[in-house]
Amino acid sequence: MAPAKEQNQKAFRLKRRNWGMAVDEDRCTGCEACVVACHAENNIATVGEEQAARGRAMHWIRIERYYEGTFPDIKVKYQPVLCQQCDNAPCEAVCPTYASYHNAEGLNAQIYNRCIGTRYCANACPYEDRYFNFVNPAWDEPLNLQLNPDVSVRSVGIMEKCTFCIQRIRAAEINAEKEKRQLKDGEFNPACVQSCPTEALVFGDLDDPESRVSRLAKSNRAAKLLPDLGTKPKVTYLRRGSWYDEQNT
Amino acid sequence: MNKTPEQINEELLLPLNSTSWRYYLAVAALGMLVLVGFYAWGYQLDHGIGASGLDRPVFWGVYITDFVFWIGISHAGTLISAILRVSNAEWRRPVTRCAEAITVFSLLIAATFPVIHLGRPWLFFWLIPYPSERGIWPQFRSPLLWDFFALNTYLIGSFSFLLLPSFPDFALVRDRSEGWRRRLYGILSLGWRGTPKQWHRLEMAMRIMAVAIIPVAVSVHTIVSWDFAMALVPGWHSTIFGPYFVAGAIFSGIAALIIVMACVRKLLHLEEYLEPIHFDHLGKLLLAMSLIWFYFVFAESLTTWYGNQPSEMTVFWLTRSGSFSPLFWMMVICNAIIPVPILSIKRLRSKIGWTVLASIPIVIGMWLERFLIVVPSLEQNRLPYAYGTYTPSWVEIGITVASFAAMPLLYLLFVKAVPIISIWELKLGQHEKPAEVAAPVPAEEIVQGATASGR
Amino acid sequence: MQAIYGLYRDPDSAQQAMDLLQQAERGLGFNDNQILVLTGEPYEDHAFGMQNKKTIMPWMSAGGGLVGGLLGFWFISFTQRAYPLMTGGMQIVTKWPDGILTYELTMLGAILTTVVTLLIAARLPDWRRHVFDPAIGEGKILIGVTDPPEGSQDELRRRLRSAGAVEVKEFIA
Amino acid sequence: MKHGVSAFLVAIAVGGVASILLPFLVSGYVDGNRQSASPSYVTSGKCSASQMSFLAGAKEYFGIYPASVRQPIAFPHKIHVKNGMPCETCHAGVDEGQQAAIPGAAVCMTCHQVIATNKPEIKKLASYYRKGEEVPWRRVYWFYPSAHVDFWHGPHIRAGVECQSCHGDMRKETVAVRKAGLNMGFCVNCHRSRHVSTDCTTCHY
Repeated sequence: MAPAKEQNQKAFRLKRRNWGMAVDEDRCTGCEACVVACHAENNIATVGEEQAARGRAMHWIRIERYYEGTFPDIKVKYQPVLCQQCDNAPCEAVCPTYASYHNAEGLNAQIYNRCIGTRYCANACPYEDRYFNFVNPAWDEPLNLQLNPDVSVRSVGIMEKCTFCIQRIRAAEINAEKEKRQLKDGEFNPACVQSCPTEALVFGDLDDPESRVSRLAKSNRAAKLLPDLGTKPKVTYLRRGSWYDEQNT
Repeated sequence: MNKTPEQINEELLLPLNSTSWRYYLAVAALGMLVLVGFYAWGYQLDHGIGASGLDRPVFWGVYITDFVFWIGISHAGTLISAILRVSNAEWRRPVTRCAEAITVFSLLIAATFPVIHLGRPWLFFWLIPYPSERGIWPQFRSPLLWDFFALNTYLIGSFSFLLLPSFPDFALVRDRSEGWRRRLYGILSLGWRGTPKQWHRLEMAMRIMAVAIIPVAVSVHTIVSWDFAMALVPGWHSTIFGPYFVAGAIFSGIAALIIVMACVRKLLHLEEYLEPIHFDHLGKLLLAMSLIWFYFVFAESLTTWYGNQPSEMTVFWLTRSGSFSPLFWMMVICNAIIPVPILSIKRLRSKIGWTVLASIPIVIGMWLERFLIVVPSLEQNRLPYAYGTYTPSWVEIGITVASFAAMPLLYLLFVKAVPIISIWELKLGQHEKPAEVAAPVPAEEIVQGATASGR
Repeated sequence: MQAIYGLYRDPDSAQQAMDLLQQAERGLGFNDNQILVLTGEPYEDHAFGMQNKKTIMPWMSAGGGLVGGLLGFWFISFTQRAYPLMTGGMQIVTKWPDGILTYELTMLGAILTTVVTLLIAARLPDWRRHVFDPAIGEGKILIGVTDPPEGSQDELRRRLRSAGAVEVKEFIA
Repeated sequence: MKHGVSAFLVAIAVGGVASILLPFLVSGYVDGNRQSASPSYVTSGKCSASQMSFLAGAKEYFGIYPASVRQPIAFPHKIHVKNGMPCETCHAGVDEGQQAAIPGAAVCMTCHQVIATNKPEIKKLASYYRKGEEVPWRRVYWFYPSAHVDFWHGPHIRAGVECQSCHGDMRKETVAVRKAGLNMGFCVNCHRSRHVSTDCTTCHY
């Protein structure tokens, strides 16, 4: 029997957060460390050559490369694209089973066991950042031993996408609750943010005016991806000297 | 056509009573094709949706095309039959049941496609709002739920619409057969006797149902169109989609009805019941729908082109001059360029062969239209980095072919069990003999008659 | 159950038989409800096919639609509040989509009520043995009297025949 | 000939079902490398991706858990609890983190070097210990992988949830048996009554 711990029942409530991210495109070198880290952290299946060639590769974060100018005067622009965790997410309302919905932390959550695989959300997502398990994922020995036990393994027919590493958020929250304190800015980070060598990615609470991410979100370099769609994304892109500046002054 | 009730009974119940070896051959051949479809589906269940040609970003493909197409075909029946009933068009009498059966069967076929299409089809029942220990319900904000409700309402409605006027005919079959068939039809007819009260209530119910089913049919295809129009996808997010889909559905529905009627006429020897005048009338409707369809295509193209938004224009040019242009122009040829001249010329339209010739390309063209709505928009959605392509796999083709075989198969089984022309309604039309039934005398005959009489 | 009936080839003689029976019912001791009419198709333009024209079926259907719609709207808004989850920045009870579903359920309610009302009004299903003659399937019209009073049979036969019956028959269950 | 129609109907129905099952039968679930659409792919724990049998898949689909599990040693919980041992003594860490520990043989032997050494079950334990092996305890409580649940013991213990609300009264049990169905309704009802989050991502990720 665990002794009832009366004192703990006096509600200690964690402050509600509004998670967001800032992506500094001027810092991104396109090294794809975030992509690898994301795969490792979130048990994202590698589908193999054949399936990848058919367009079924899954990367919750991907580096989009755009080229500007004509040869030899070419500039490559890297744009890490991950789920934008939209406040007005087009993917959520179309899901018939609430597998995709918006939670109180502003996360655009994907509940795998509720997903029946209509793939409507993936069509509705203008950022094309939802990935579907077209085949049952398999890990060749011994790769199955490196799966992260904190994250469930999705089977065939399930839609998946970036969660802002919800398992890390939950672990940090449980730790903070155990120590009866509020979460500190930068106390934990999603795998992509943690692994970024140039600190191009910044994660934190958008409601906290002191947090790095909320200050970056108010920067004059800040812009959103596809802002005209009114999806209210929570990922901010930072870039100097681009068409963003003209559109978002 | 002027026949005694005995003749009508005998000729219309003939298909129920005698079966040729050709019938079994046809059922076996179609059954084999359907089995191929079942095999393909089993293969897909085993391998996951990856057995289809779908990929990222084309998450919807042939299955959704088939779904929308078959829902469209379903508008052949109940809607047309209900409109003809409400408007009291006398020539409807031999057509109605033939048309209503198409609705029920194509809806059943259509309803399987969303399930086939699911990534985890064994959980399809989560679309049904039933109380569970989880305390969580389906999400009614999703157009797929609207689909579920609309489809069910339409299926229940058109099934009742088909069933209610069948009771007197079942009673007729009951009285003219022996043994197990007598018992079976006795049960099916619910003990119908034919008292004035029963007749009056039946006619009243059919009048109410006809009025109720028209808005349901319109709403069903509108809601199917909203599956697309609700998503922020270039080429989909359009207000015109509701009426556009309804018009397209009626269009393909009439074409399918003409083909089915021609087959039924030929195979069941109903030449004296389904006359050229019926095909002529339906041909006129088909012509009108073809023009309306073309108007919608033009309106949609014009507003997109004039608006000139980059993401919309990407999809626009993909279909008009890009990789999908052969399909697009084939669709225009099938849906407008071939049928409009044929159906405009009275002499061609009043020949059954020609109306069928105009209808077959329409069915193909409308399938292409649904495909061109679903796929190109997904191939080149907003972010250029995520562009993709799509080619259907053998599994998708097999299941599609099976669905096209399932329709005639179900129809063949149906004509064995139910008189394909509503016998009592036909007799009713006989003893009233309104003027509309008679085919108008062609103008040249009048002229010839006038010259012959020397005037 | 017992009945005496005549089969008529055309509606006019059937109507004549009907009139003859109605003249005789006071004298022979039976009433309107015992007069039986069976036809193979509706004869709504003839008086003998006009029995029981009164029905509340349209009102039932409208009422069924109303009930369906109200129940539907209640059910949908209830499920949305039962496990409230936000999607797409919409409110929990979303009026526009609920309108669509309310509409569908209104129509479903109307359709189902119509079918049920028809079955109840037409007394279906009823597989018990009743007065019946398959000849009505050949366009004959059956006019007769069920459970005729003792001693009236001969008079009834005479009257049915005098209206031009093809055949006068007796039905004994 | 009249029975031909019904014969065809039956044949189509049987053939349809058979041809759906055919690929499964042909492919065979014995072959471990095949990709399959059966509802699951993991037999125990989150981290193995081995193929499971059709029957196991069906059990998972219907949420059927084995109620009791045959353990290598008939461990009597009731005696230990009666002797005043709190759960945390052996299931260490349950109030801290995610999982409750299963004690190693060495932990048992700290007492059983001297207590009840002549009992047959203790002799079994001692023999495991002498060989340097752990007792191969088998798991009683788990979630099927298709539930995609990540459960933490710690927050529940800290919130004062009694162990027995989910695991039954161990004062009466020998080896542990699965007492609660632990389906979503069980969890959500408790969460609702205690006014804690019923957000899906509280448990599912």
